[in-house]
Parts: sequence; C-alpha cells; structure tokens
Amino acid sequence: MASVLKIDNLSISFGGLKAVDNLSFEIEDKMIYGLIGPNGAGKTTVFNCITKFYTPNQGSVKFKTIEDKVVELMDYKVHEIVNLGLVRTFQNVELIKDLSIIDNLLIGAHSQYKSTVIAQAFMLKKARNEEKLMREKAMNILKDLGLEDKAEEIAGSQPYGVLKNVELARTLMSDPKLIIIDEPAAGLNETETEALAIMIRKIRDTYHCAILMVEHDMGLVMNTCERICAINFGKKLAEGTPDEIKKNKDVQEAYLGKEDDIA
Amino acid sequence: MTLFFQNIVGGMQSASMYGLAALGLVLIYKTTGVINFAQGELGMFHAFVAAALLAAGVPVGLAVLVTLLIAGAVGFLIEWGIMRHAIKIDALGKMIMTMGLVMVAQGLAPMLFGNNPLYFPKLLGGDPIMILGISILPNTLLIITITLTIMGILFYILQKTRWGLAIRVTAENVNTARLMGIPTQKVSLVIWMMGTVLGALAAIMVAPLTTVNVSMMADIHLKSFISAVLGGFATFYGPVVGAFIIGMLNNIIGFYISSKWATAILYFFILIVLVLKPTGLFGKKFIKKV
Amino acid sequence: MLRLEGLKASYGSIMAVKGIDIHIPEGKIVALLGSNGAGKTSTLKAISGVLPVDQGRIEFKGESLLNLKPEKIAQKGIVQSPEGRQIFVSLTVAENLRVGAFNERRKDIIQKRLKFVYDIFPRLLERQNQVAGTLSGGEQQMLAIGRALMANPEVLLLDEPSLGLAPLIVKDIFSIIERLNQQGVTILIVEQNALQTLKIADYAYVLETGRVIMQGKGSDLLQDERVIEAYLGGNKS
Amino acid sequence: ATEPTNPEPSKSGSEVTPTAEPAKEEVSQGVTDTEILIGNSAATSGAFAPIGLPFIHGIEAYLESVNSAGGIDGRKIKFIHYDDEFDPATTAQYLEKLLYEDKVFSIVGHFGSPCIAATLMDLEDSGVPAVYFAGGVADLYSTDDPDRTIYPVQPIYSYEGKIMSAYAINYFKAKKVAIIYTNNEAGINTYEGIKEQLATYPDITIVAEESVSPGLTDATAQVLKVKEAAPEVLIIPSLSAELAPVLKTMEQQGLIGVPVVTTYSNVSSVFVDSNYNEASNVMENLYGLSWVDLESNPKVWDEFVANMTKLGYQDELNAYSATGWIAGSFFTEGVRRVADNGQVLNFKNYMDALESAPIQNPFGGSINFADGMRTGTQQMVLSKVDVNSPSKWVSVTGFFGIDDLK
Amino acid sequence: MQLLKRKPLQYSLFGIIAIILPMLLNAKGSTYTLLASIGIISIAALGFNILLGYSGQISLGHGAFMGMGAYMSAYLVARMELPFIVGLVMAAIVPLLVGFVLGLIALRLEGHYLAIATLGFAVVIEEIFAEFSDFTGGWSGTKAGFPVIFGYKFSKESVYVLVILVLVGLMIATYNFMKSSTGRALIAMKKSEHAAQAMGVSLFKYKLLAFSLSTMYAGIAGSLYIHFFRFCEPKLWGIALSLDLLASVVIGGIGTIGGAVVGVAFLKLLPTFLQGLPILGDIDGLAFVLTGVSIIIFIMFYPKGLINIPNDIYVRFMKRGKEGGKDGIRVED
Ligand SMILES: Nc1ncnc2c1ncn2[C@@H]1O[C@H](COP(=O)(O)OP(=O)(O)OP(=O)(O)O)[C@@H](O)[C@H]1O
Ligand SMILES: Nc1ncnc2c1ncn2[C@@H]1O[C@H](COP(=O)(O)OP(=O)(O)OP(=O)(O)O)[C@@H](O)[C@H]1O
Ligand SMILES: [Mg+2]
Ligand SMILES: [Mg+2]
Repeated sequence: MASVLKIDNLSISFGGLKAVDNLSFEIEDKMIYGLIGPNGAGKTTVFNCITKFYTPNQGSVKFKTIEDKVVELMDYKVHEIVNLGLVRTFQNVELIKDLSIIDNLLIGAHSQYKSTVIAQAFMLKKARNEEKLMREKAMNILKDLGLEDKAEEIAGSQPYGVLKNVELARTLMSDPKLIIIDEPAAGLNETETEALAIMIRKIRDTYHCAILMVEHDMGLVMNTCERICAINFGKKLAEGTPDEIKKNKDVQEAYLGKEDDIA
Repeated sequence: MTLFFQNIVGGMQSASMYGLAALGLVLIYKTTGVINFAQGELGMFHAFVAAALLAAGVPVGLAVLVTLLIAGAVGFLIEWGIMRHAIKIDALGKMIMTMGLVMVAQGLAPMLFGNNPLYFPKLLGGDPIMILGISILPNTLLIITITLTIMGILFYILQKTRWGLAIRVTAENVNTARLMGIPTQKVSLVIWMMGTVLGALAAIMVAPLTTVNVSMMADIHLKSFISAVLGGFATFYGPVVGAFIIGMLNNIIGFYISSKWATAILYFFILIVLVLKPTGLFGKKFIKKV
Repeated sequence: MLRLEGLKASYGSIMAVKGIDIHIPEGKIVALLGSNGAGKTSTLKAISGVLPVDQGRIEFKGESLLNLKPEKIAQKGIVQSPEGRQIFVSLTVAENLRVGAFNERRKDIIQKRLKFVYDIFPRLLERQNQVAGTLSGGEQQMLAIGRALMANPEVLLLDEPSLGLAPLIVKDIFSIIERLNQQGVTILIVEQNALQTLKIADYAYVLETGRVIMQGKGSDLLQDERVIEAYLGGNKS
Repeated sequence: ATEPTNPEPSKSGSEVTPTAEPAKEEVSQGVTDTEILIGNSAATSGAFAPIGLPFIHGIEAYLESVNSAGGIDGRKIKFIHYDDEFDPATTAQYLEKLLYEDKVFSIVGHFGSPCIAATLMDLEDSGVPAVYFAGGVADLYSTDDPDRTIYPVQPIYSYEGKIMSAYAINYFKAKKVAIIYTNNEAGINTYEGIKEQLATYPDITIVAEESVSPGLTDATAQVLKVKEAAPEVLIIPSLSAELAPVLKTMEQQGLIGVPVVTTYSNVSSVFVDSNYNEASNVMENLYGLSWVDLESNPKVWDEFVANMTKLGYQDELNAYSATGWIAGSFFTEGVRRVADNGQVLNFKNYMDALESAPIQNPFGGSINFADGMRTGTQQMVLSKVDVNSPSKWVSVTGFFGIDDLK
Repeated sequence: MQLLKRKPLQYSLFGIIAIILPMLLNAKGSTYTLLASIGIISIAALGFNILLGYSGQISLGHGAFMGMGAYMSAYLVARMELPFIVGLVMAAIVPLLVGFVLGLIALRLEGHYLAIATLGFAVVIEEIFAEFSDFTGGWSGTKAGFPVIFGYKFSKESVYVLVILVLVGLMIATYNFMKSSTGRALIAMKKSEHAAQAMGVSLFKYKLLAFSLSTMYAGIAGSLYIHFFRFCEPKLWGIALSLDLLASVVIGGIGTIGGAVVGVAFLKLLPTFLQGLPILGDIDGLAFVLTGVSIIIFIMFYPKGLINIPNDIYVRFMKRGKEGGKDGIRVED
C-alpha cells in the first residue's frame, strides 16, 4: 500500500442522521491532505471514526503503521491507535492546563514508556534513563518548533496560539506516521495562520509524516494541502488538487462561494 | 400473597421518605453539583424544632408549618451565608463543607433542644384501612401522596417552566448562565431553600416512626443517597423509583431470605445494578463531543 | 452608548487589561483587533461583569456598570456571544435558544425571535431537538450567536463569531452583523478575521498586551501599513 | 478468643509508671492532701452526646454531693473528662494522658464498648484501678485473673441476655420465644446470651429470630415474621433507636398482646414519653429489665434530682445520668472504706477496700468484687410500662439473678 | 537551599523532624499515640489521594480495605505467629488483590455512582468482618501486639518511628511515580479523558492501577493500625473512616502528597485544640460545632488545601512566586 491511510465506504449515523455516508479517500505517505466541507458536513466525525472515538456503522480504515504493516484500524481500541503511529489534535484544544508544556509533551510520549510502576516508584536506573531520554526528545521537538523557552511554562497561562502549537508538538512525541489535525487555524489571525502553515510544512519535512487536516481557513488549506477532499452531508463532493477544488462548481456552491472570494 | 403485599406496603412508607429526602438531594445536586451531606442532619435539626414547638404547646399543623418556614430560612442562610461566597470552590470542596454543616447541626441540636429524644406525632391519625386483606395506615397513604406530588411538581417545574430551564442552565454552567441574564444566585438560593425544606419534611414524617433524636436521619439520609444513585441523578422520578425499590426490596429480602443479611444483600444487589447500568436505572450518560 | 475609561482588569496576579479607553457610540459597529492574548476577550468579560474590574469605569448610557452582577448587565441589554461558544451542552438547541430569551415572557415575542434566528441559521431549525453538545463545531458557533440574538440585545458583544464557520457562512455572518446594525443594534466585535471586520466596522481599536496601540475608522485602518503587516498577513489584497 | 501475643506493658513514661504497691505506705498518684483526681474519656459530642453527656453529668452530680459535704477525709474529688467522639484511637490517646500525664487515681466511667475494648490492655497494664464501664464488653468480666484492676458495674451484655431469657421463661411461662435484635456489637452479644440461656431449658422453642439494622425506620419484615410465628413472649434487646421503630411497626401491623421484654437502657420515662402515643397498645405490654429501681428509692432519687438541678442538668434526669450517679457512688464507696479504715489512700488499699464487702448500688442491688469476682450487676428487676407512674415504669418483680429464677 | 526544593528531600526532612522532635521535647506517651494515629491515617489518605486527587475517582469503601489489612496482619502475626513483616506485606497484597477485583467490576462507574458502589462493598465487607469471627473475632474484636522485627520488640515509641518511616517511604515513592509517565497519565486522564486516550492512555488500566494502588496503601495503614493500637472491631472500618479520608484529602489539598498528611493532622488536632480552648472548650458540644465551622471556614479560605498556606504566605510577602494551578491540581507538594 503506497498510502498511509485508506478509508473505504465509511458510514456512521446518529439516530436518523447520516453524518458520514459511504465515504472513501486515501492519503499517500508524507502528504498534506485537506478535508473540507460546510459546517456539519461530517469532518470531525470522520476523525472520530478513524481514531475510534466513534465506532462506524460500516466501512474500513486501513493504516500503514510505523513498522510498515497495514492494519485495519477498526480492530483497535482508542488508546491503541497512537501506538500504531496515528495521532490527533482536537477541535477545542485538549491540553492539561495545570501541567507545564514539557509535561504535556511527555504525556504525548506515554505509549513509549516501558518501565513499570515499581521501577518508577523506586526511581530505578532504567526508569530514570527513560525519563531523561524522553525529556531530551521533547526538548528537541520544542526547539524545532521554536517553543523551547516555553518548556517550563504552565500550559493554562499561555495564549491560544501557543497552545495550538503545543498540541502539534505533542503529537510528534509518538513518532507518528500520520497526524490528523482539526481546525488548527481557528482563532488565529492571518499572520499567525501563515506562521502555522510554515510550521505544518516543516513538521512534515522534518518528521516525515503525513498530515490530514480539517480547516475552514481556505488560505491555509490551499497553501499547504497537496490534495483536498471536499465533503457535504457526509458524502464526497470532490477530490483533487487545490486548484481543481477551487474551480469545482459543487464545492463552490456548497462551501466556498464564488471563486473570487477565495483568498 | 397477603404477606408479600403487606411487606411491600410496609416498605412504601419508609420508601416515600427516602424518596422525599432524595428529591432534596437531587435538586441541590442538579443545580449546584453539590452532594449535600447535611441533608439528613439538617432534617433532623428541623424535626427537633417541630418537636420543641409541639412540646411548647403549638398545634401539630402549625408546628409543621413554622418548621418548614424555619427550614426555608436555614436553607437561605446556608446559601446566602456560605455557598454563595464559595464560588471558587469546586463541588468536592463544597461537599466537604456540607460535612462541616453536619457537625454543626449535630452539635447544635442537643445544645438547643436537650439530650432526650422527643415525640412528634403522625400527620394523619386513624386506624389502618384494610384493602384486600392488607392493612395500610392513612398516614402511609398521605406520605406516599406527598412524595409523588412533590416529585410531579418538581418534574413539571424543571421540564416545563422558564425557571426550570434556569435551574438546568445554572447546573450546567453558572458563568454562562449569568451572561445570558439568568439570576443564578436567586436560583441557587431558591434551590437550597427548597432542598432544606424537603429534608425537613422528610424528617418530620420520619419522626413518628422512631423518635426525634440526633441519629434519626442517618439511615434515611444514606438510603436517600443510594436511592438517587440507583435511580440515577438525571431525572426526578429515578430517585423516587429507586427509593421504592430499596424500601420494598429491603422488606422482601428481610422476610423471605434473611433479616440479618438483608442490608448486605441489598447493597450487593445495588452493586450489581450499577455495574450493569453505570448511571443508575434512569441515568443518562452525557458524552462530550471532541 | 457604552464607554470604557482607564479600564484595568486582571486574573489574580496576571493583569490582562491594562488601562484602556474605548467608546462605542449608539448604532455603530466597533471592532477590537489584536493578536492572541492581547486582552480582547478580557475586555468583553469586564463589560459583561464576569471579570472584576480593578480600576477605571464602564458606563452604559451614562450609568456605571461596575458592581453590577453579570445577569443585571445582560438584563440591561448588553448581551454576549462568548469566546469558546459556551453553549449548554446537555440542553437541546431549542432550549439553548430559549435561555437566550430568558427575560422575555411573552410567547409571541419569543416565537418571533426564534423565527428570526432560524431564518438566519436554517441548520439550527433542522437540529432544534438535537442535544447541543453533539452539534458540530460550526453549528455550535451558530447556536451561540443565535442564543445571543434571542435576547434582542441593545448592545451585542461578539467574541470571534466567525470562528469555525465555513467560508460561505462567514460571509453570511458579516452581512447579518451589518443587517442587525442597520436595525439599530450596537455591536462590539472581536475578530481574527481583520479584513472582513474592518470592512464593516465603523471604528476599530487594536489591542496589544492589554493596551490600545492603535485606533481609527475601520476603513482607515484597512489602509494602515502596520495593521496590514500585523494582522492581515503579507499577501493580502 | 484471641490473646495478645505481646503482653509487654507500655514503656511510655516509664519513670512515672504508677506502681501498684509502693514500698512504704504512700498515697498513689492523683491523691494529695486536699484532692483526689479521677477522670475518664467519653463521647460527649456527635451522635453519642445524648448518652455521653447525661452520663458525665450524673458523675459530676454525685461528686458534687460528696464535695459539697466536705469531701472524704478532707479530700475533694476532682473529675476530668475528655471527649473522644467515640473514636477508639482518640480514646487510647486520652487514656494515656489520664494515666500518665494527668496521673489520675482512677478511671471512672470509661465509656463505649469499642473504646473500652480498644484500651483495656493499656488500662490493665497501668495498674490504675478503673471503676464502672459504660459498655458491656465481655472481656471486662473474666474471673480467671484475680489481680485485675477492673471493676465493672453495669451488667454485661450476654449476662443481661441470659436474665432476659430467664424472666421470659419463668415470669411469662413462655414456651415459644421470639427474638428481634440489633445487628451490632451490643445486639449480637446480648442475643448470644439469650440463646445460650434458652438452650438450657427443655422444650422451649425459638420460633423466630430476626435482626434489625441500626438506625432503621421500618421493621415490617421482621414484625410480620414474628407475627406469623405467634410467640408467647418477644425479647427485643435493642436500644431505643431501634426499639422505637420496631414497637411502632408492631402497632401498625397489629402485633399486640404479646409481652415484649427489653433491655434496661430503655427503662426510662423519656422512652415512654417519646413513644407511647404512637405505640400505646404495644407498650401496654412492654417490660424492661432494670438494675436500678428509681421508684423504690425516693430518698436517693431526690438527692440525685437535687444535685443534678444544682448543676443545671435538670433536663437530663434519665437512665444515663442515673448510671453516671451510680458510677460516682461506686468509686466513692471505695474511698470511703479506705478512710473509714484509717488507711493510706493508695491503689492497693483502695482495691482491697472495694473487694472487702459487696457494694451497695444506691438505686438498689449490690455487687460483690471479692476474690477476683468481676461480674458486674447480677440481679435485675423486671418493670412494666405504666404511664400513670411518675417514672412511667413500675417494677413487677424483685431483684433476681439467673440462679434465683431457676 | 536549592537542595530543599527537591521534594523527596523535603519529605525526608519532614520524617526526620517528625521522629526527632518528639524525642527532643521528651513528648508524652499520649502525644506519641496522637502522632502515630495521624501517621497511620495519613498513609491511607496518601493512597486515597492517588485515587481522588490524581485519577479523580471517589471511593467510600477505603475504610474496609484498611480493615482488611488490619485483620490480615493480626491473623497472620498474632494468631499464626508469623513474622510481622509477613503480616505487613500480606496486609498490602490482599487488599491490593481485592481492590483489583473490585476495580475490575466497579470502575465502569464514575463519581457518586462509584462512591455508592464502593460504599455498598464496604457495608458487605463490614458484615463479613462481623460474621466471620473465626478470622476477625467478630464483634468482640481482634487483638494483636506491638510488632517484632528480627527479634527486636517494638515499643509504642518505636512503632511510631516505624510508622513515620513507612509514611515517608511511601511519600517519596508516590512522588516518584507521580512524576513519571504513570503519574502524568493519571493526571491527563483526570483532566481530559479524550486527550489521554488519544495519547495512548488506557483509561481502564490506569483507573484500575490507581484504585488498586490506593487500596494497597489502605491495607498497609490497617496493618500498622492494628499493631499500634493492638485492637480493632468491625465498626471501625465503616463509612465514617472513609469519609474522614475524603475530608482529609480535600482539606489538606487534593492531588498533593503533603496535603494528605496536613489534612489528616488538621482533622485530628482540631477537636483536641478546640476542646482545650479556655471557656469555649468547656461548653458541652461547642467544640464539636466549632470543628464543623472550622472545616467550612478553612475550605472557604483555602479551597486548594491547607498545604498551600506556606506558599500563599510566601507569595503575599515576597510578591512573587508562581500562582498554583487554576483548580488546585498541582503535581508538586
Ligand atoms: N453524537 C452525535 N449525535 C447526534 N448528532 C451528531 C453527533 N455527532 C455529530 N453529529 C451531527 O453530525 C453532523 C456532522 O458533525 P461533524 O462534527 O462531523 O461536522 P464537521 O464537519 O466537523 O462540522 P464543523 O466544521 O462545523 O466542525 C453534524 O450535523 C452534527 O450535528
Ligand atoms: N482564566 C485566566 N486566568 C489567567 N490568565 C488568563 C485567563 N484568561 C486569560 N488570561 C490571560 O490574560 C491575557 C489576555 O487574555 P484574553 O483572553 O483577553 O486575550 P484575547 O485577546 O482574547 O486573546 P485570543 O485571541 O487568544 O482570544 C492573556 O495573557 C491570557 O493568558
Ligand atoms: Mg468539526
Ligand atoms: Mg479571546
């Protein structure tokens, strides 16, 4: 499988509402992929199905793991997904506000810790070394993202923009093959959004992972995504390169508005 | 079969009181997120008030009325004097504060009313009515009626009225509720008053079954809490149904299996129910969307 | 209409608003811009009475709002669609909207407002019995705005109303804001979407770490080099 | 029963460890020329306040009567009390304080079965005599250790249970007996005593034995069971908190006419006052044991009332304060005897004096501590509710022990 | 000074002071009893805080686990005449296993639902304690002696030292693993279950871990209790004790290690202090009422726990120092 993620005929409904309806698309390795669509189109729901927060009614989600094995995500539990190399951010930032930023990153590395509770309680050498390694890794990531001087700050005291970046940094702790991010630019102004675009590209280039992104800021989407899938009412509307999508009449009508409105 | 129903009917009387106390508990919980540990002991305190009034020659009906007014005032004081100023304190902290209130009520009662148990009569006298060979006291019917009526009223207020909406909204997010122009302080004031009055009413009805004494409400309070959990905190009928299940089951187990092990068996049963229905019989689990 | 003078407000030891003067004339749209953490939300919170004011004054029609409880301020007609939506997640969409009109008792008026909101956001009508917590992000945003509108505000405080909305709806939102304004609602809007905001704003303030660093007519600021660089991004038209 | 593996006495404050037998005849700790210091630890707040407080006040009232008469041998008795809130760990702490820091001459009225049980070892280790225990722990009564410094007065739970059975069989001539007991320490221990005694009689059947949980409000299941079994006598050794709802359920369910025998702690006017109206039919047949007979000792009663009133406790003239009065009187009797003998007031002489002759209970009956006998009250009288008498109870028998009731 | 910033050192220092100070002051026996009971309950509270403070679950059954530890230890040491160490270890392991099994069943529940489920468990266990008198002595209670380790017979004072050593050891161990990935997982789980899950934290596994660990602490505390007080009976391990643990942890400071100790000390010392007050303390029952009032007042003014008092004073006078976590959860202390 050349692609890192392959979604086939995914469907889920809530009561009578088909939130995702027979959706299929696939994401190639190291690609920045955009998922767009009107409000309530089912984008977040797709994310929740992939990461097993929701269990879809039907369909399959194939994923190529860190070890290049292709697995069916439907066979895994929520907390196991991250071990496979797939990690997400949330539409409303979900960081632990009372912990420092570096501690938040270390939580991102949770699945990589191997030492036992006993080893940790008695601070055995193994546990100490492991902790040291993880801290180094976290510091490196923060450095890469230009956040190193914030490492010891309490997350809750930081502005929203920083938190968005921290959440991104946290995903990197698990050596992901695919990061999925939900509305990263929400709440950022245009200058900040541009910085974010650079950051996203940099993450892909430095960490060699694919990125799947939901975003309403068309500037960001069109500038960073290599391929885009537009959905409406849970169904695929169009798929293609940014230019193709921009020109697509259906997409314009349902989502973008006339072409000249698009930044 | 007569014996079976006699046991059921006997249990209904206590069950109504668990239910009534549970309604007060759930009401306060729903609005403020606080489990009021003092619900029972405040009731006990008010039963002393009623009994003292009676002993001082006040007629029963008036004594009850005055006591309920005093209970309302006490509820007012608790909200206005304590809970209102505890905005920064989370529900758990407030819960411990109500544990402090337990000590205050338990300590003050004997200081004010003496160390002897006191007498308070049934609200409704009269000989048992026989229905199909089962005897029911008129008072039992009264208590059951009061409980179900109050449950109905609360349900109506909460679901159908503007103030009910205010209560639910306050429960969910005080700050936003205020932003929307809802006088949340008034809401929680009224709720604490109502909750305390319900507790007092329950205690006044318990009094004739035992005596007015400091520990009269301990078991009722615990059972009311358990009823609320068994029925789920989500609705007002849940806790009352829970209370009836507990009251009746207690007697059925006691009669047909073993009175010694009745309590243990009952708790074991509740444990099982909860494992199968983690939010109680009528509970709803709200899933936060991510 | 609404006037802030020398306003200072803080969270414990962190001062978020460090002495600002803002004037919101009746019937106008005033915008607050500024980067993350500039203190925009805190200013709105101070107006609504949820963030205690350390110093300064807030006057509404010449009357001080200080020491008024948030609910009293809302009852005076200053209503907010808060940051982070803050919808009541366990209530249905319809109930959320009903809360917005809490201080209105007349059924017919409520119905009229409801119709108004449903006209603007047909999606909410579709979902009126859905539990609000399960709405999509954008739907929640619509609900938050709709809820504020239900109060029939004199002054509407909007904290990032376009956040999370699809481009088409964003356009709608700004035209709705203009429409409301034309109907006589005074509006104070906080936005990241500076371009669109400045287009509709009569007047705008730019905040930076709790202070006003720039102010002027919307159309003037739209031309200002510094504003373009800081908030509109390099490649903006 | 389990035995302590480590009989080592506490070493704490070893330099001040009181000695049971001083070399020369010196007074023991807590005794000065003008004062005898005694004390106890008892729950006087929280749920136990209604029992603990009157009890303490009864002790105080008795000591007041002694002290206001000039004390004994020129010494006044000073009483200190700590409130342990019924927590055994706190009792342990206060007991230690009393024994080794306050250095009391005696612990008088040690309170609450779990608290007593938890500190009994410490108490014995100390060698300080302890008079009167407000609780019926079985360990207080072992007779196999004649050197004990433990002087219980109140009846033991299981012994009271035995007397209840004896009365049920002899007075009521019952063949079919039913029991309702509380499922707690006191209830179970008494229940066991009842069963043990009943087993000694031929052709007696226990037709129902039901248990109620502490603090209950509804005993329908238990009462219906008993009603079904149609006993000739019903024994309910529960305290008032449980007896009251049981009686009221009986009234409701029409279980009327069967004599009910209950424990002495319910034999008080307060119990009748607070319950009679709701269970009058049942209570017409309510009998209680008692080991004090307030009625037939009007002189003592008047003195008791006078001293309680003097201290402002006139609202607490109940069984608990009366037992406090008794505790005070038993302790003082020993001191009096030492004084009468012209001896030095030390532990040895005091204990010898206590054991020298049976001690009269001011409210009737007596206890003999001679030769290591540690049996508490052995004789009890059966009373019946009588709303017309001032104390609401009248005795229907004399003082009898189990052997007398054979 | 810098060195003192390190928590394990602070805990050790606390331990040394707790051991030395009573000796220097030539403390009375009753003082040792008081301190030991604070120390013992603190151990249980420390475990309870892992559950409540770090994983956000409420149990009203932890008293029962303490009882289990006590009976286990008393049975093995006093009756089977096995070494004290065996009793102590088994008193840790048996509640841990029982807690594990209970957790498997009950941890689907949350909040007060879990509280009532554990309460139900505690009631059943109390009944069992009372009934299985061969093992527990039933209502007559069970007895044990002071511990003996390698022939050394403990006295009251030396048991106290042992209690403090165990307490400090557990404080340090708790601190260590709360600072490790396990601790962070627990905190993450408490704050945002979604985020925790997405980061690979198995909610069930960590809830179970927190639950069974806390029952182990309770068991250890139970063992020390029985070998210090040398007597116990079923009533002791009921809901009152569990509520005390809950109150101590909240009053001392949720989610802090020192808070558990401070809270227990506060609740133990307060009544004694109030009873000792001149005039006020002499009024019957008033001290009890004042205890209640004090609890209310202290929570009002220190909602984050008494453990924060020194920090608050420091902040007030030095006008610096960091604000604590916004809702009282801090990994430190
Ligand atoms: N648990 C649920 N119960 C009922 N309806 C749901 C639930 N979750 C989502 N929905 C509905 O499904 C639809 C899709 O929601 P989703 O959150 O996926 O939208 P979205 O594409 O992410 O939109 P947005 O851009 O506004 O965030 C919405 O209409 C929403 O109301
Ligand atoms: N609850 C809080 N407690 C402590 N500090 C806070 C709190 N909320 C905001 N702050 C701080 O106050 C300052 C101003 O925040 P505010 O939310 O007003 O900014 P904003 O301009 O609305 O930013 P954004 O664009 O991110 O919404 C920031 O430094 C922020 O960190
Ligand atoms: Mg979404
Ligand atoms: Mg903001």
